[in-house]
Amino acid sequence: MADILLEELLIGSIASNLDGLRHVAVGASSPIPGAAALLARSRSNDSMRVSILGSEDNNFFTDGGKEIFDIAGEGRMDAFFLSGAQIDGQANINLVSVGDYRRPKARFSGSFGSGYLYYVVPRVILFRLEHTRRTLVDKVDFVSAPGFSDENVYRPGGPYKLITDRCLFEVDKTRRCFRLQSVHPGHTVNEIYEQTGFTFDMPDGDVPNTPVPDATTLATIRGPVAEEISEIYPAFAARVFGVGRAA
Amino acid sequence: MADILLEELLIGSIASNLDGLRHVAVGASSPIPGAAALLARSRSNDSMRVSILGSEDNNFFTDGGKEIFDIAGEGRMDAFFLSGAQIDGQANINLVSVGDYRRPKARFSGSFGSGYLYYVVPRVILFRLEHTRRTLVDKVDFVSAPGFSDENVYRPGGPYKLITDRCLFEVDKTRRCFRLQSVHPGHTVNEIYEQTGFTFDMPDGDVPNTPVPDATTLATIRGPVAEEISEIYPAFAARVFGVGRAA
Amino acid sequence: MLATRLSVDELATHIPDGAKVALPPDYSYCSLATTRALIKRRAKELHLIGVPAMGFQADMLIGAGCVATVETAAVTLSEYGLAPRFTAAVRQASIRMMDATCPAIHAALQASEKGIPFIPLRGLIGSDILRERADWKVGENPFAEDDPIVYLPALRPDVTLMHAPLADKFGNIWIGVRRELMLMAHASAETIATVEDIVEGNLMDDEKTKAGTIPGLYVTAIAEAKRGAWPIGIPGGYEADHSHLLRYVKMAQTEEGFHQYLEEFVFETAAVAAE
Amino acid sequence: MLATRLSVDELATHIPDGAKVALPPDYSYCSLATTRALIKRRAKELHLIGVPAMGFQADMLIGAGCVATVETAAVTLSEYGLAPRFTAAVRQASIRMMDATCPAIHAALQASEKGIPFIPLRGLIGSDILRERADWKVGENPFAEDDPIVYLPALRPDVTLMHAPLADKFGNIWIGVRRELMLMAHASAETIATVEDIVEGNLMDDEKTKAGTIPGLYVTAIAEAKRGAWPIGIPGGYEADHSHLLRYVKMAQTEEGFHQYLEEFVFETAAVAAE
Repeated sequence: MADILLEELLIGSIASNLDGLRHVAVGASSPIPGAAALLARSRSNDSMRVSILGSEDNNFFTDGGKEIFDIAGEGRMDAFFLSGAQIDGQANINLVSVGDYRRPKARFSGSFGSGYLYYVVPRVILFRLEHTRRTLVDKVDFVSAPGFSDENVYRPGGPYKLITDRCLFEVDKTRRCFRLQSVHPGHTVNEIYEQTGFTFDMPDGDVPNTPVPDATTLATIRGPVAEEISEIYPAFAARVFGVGRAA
Repeated sequence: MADILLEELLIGSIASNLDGLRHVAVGASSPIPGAAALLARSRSNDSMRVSILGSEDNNFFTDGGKEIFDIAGEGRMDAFFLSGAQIDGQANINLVSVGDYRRPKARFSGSFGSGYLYYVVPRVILFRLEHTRRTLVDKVDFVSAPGFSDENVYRPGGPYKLITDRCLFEVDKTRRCFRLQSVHPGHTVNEIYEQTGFTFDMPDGDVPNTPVPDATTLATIRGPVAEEISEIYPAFAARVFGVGRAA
Repeated sequence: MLATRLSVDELATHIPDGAKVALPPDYSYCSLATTRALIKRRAKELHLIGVPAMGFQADMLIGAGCVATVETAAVTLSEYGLAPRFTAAVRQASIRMMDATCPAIHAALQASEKGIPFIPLRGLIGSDILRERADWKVGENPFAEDDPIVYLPALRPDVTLMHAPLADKFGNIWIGVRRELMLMAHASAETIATVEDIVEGNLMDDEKTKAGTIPGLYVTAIAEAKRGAWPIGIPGGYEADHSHLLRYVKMAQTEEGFHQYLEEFVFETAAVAAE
Repeated sequence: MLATRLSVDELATHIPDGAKVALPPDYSYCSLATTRALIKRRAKELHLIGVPAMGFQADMLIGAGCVATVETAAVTLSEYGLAPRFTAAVRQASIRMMDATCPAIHAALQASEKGIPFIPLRGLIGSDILRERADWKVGENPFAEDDPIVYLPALRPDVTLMHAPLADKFGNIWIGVRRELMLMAHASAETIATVEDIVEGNLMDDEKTKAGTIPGLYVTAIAEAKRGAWPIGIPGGYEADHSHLLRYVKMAQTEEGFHQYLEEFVFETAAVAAE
């Protein structure tokens, strides 16, 4: 994949997890998930809606900040993206702090909508570009939202995939853990073991490479998707695709 | 009160129960309470708001049908008007039916907001132009909203006065009943006894006559108030005051 | 995403027999055009939800035998008096009544809008409204001592039916300050609408228009219907047809008169011309 | 009823020490002009409520020692990174944190708006957000078996502070599609606002404008403040002052640098000129 960028690989890979959905929502500070959603929409034959927080063109809400959560609570949102300062092997995510909550070593912004959306959106894709033992840990220091819940807890949603700069994990809901699904070109299974702080399952047989986008997909990403995403993330679009105004 | 109409007497009498309030709301089909609220506002030195259901000029809500109830629930509404097909001596009101609820002899529109507003609006003024044993009964056939509640029930609001075409009752919250406050000019205490289906308390000493509006008040009613109310109730304004377009 | 655009008769098929249908009151945006289509196809067993009250639309559907259940704070024809077919049906116990109070309907719809299973509401305790509603419960306020409060289950209509002044080709519907229609659309599984006009462009592009627009996300299908609220009016559009409504009320006092009204103004194609 | 019109400094007196203040996030309508007035009068012990998150405004108030409690789903400077004075204060445990998740804040404000004492919400169970919130409870859904759900008490701010593009002399405030500000105004005991312009006429007279307007009923006082959101922007108005914000973030990395920023841009009257 000499001439395919990591960003393009990720956009293509995420988009293939969105095809066929009716409504994909993307939170703040998420250029790659945003581009992936726009790519999926472009091949949906006008049957997918994409809402992107912070976008003027892709924001069709008219009932204030609560509407996106109401929509999710009602089952009108099929996929969403979450990240974590820490993510652990039970798919718990931490967006709050490292160390003691009351006197932390590090403090991050906060949990945003994760304490709700992770429970109700059927297909939550975890996205973390720093794949190290610092970020993918055995146990998070603060649970902004748990990966799994007790049987009696209302939980129509939850984790679906975890994608990093090194690989793609799928979620095993029965065993409540991650399973390595594919390794990005240029990376190895050994490296994944070394850099991951939690244990994870292996697939049967060989671990495949994450598929690279085909020529049509690549053209779509570099053309219309790059153009659309530049409305919201001009610096990203300029850096990765060389399009749009720089921020 | 040869030259003062019953409507004008009622408007003046109701308005004197609204002076000093911040927000008076008036429901549908209530021209006399509406005019009374407008009269009270006209002498409030711009410190009273009046909202009238069905008015364009006096409707400042922008959050749909629920807002008026939310406002009341939050304590932002000081007075409201309710009526009843039946009203009984415990100030219970019935807007639903006469006879068995499941197979009634008569059915009316329904309870509207009474099952809520009667509980939360501090000063609910009951208004019924037909003062007979048919309407003012010993016990209502259906309680759309009770006059009083048990001690542990949240009840910041409730009945304040009952005004009819014959007299004005005040509410005794301790004894949970009505007390005759004044009799409209031309009517007698005996007549009130004969025409009222519930027992009520009498004031100490003589029963006064309901005060008639003074000249200034009358001029306000017949001038600006008549003009304003004709926006919402053109037929009423034309019939009573001879102003505005007829419906 | 482009809206699904249908004829009024096709639109009415989105209200199948037995559906829970949310309807606005007469002074809001009512689709009488679709009401007639429902009567024409002899819809059955509808569960009407007045948000929070209903008028002519409900009276016609009840009189025509389309309705099994009426859940509302009131059915009223306002200055035209009591609703004659509604009143007759209640007296004959031919419909099931679920009497409510206005804010209970709004609150229960808000619960549905939020995807929460219930919502508490003040008031109601000690009323016969509550006594007759087996689906409502009294519970405790968990944040206080001895503070009973009513718990309302979320109210999720199968479909909201409205008639709006404007829509665009994306299915966005402008309702201005009539935000109870926004709540109804959010709370219902589907929303269908007849509209006076389907405009060029996107109602979301102008922030002033956008502020009063139901997003197409909630809208299953729309149909253009000029004067689709007739014989009642729509705010900011046209006035009610006063003489027609008087005629309705007069005819609807008896079952025979009502059916004669239906023959003349619903079943006859002449009805279209009358509009 | 005419609105009470004040200077920005007078407006800030409606946020007394110890007040619960609801604030919007940076991308909405924030009154940085009033923020500076609060810092100048050395406000103390404020309880900030982010609806649902906060940014520069909170970071400045926290750094200036005005804040005792922060109740929010996040404090973020978005592309400018973590909020430095917020982060330092949490690490030093000099503020009390009440971490939340966005929809819990919206829902708890809706409870206040409706005058209900609590509202249920899905999610949260099993999270440390819930574990740390002694004021939230887990209870049963009374309409189901073994279905635990979180009960949130109504959240009633003493005052909402915002900066809006337009108001009129009646205190009506236009906020367009930013309806979280409408919710905040409804839910709070008082609302105060700086505005870019106070227009002639009544915003309620045009139904399109009315649909995006907070009624003056909820508004205690307004103050005109041109560019009152500076150095952040307001949607549809002006952009954020990018170089100034970068400068803030750089200076605010240390307590000394932050206080130098305050001297230069808040306490100095030169600040006014800089706007």
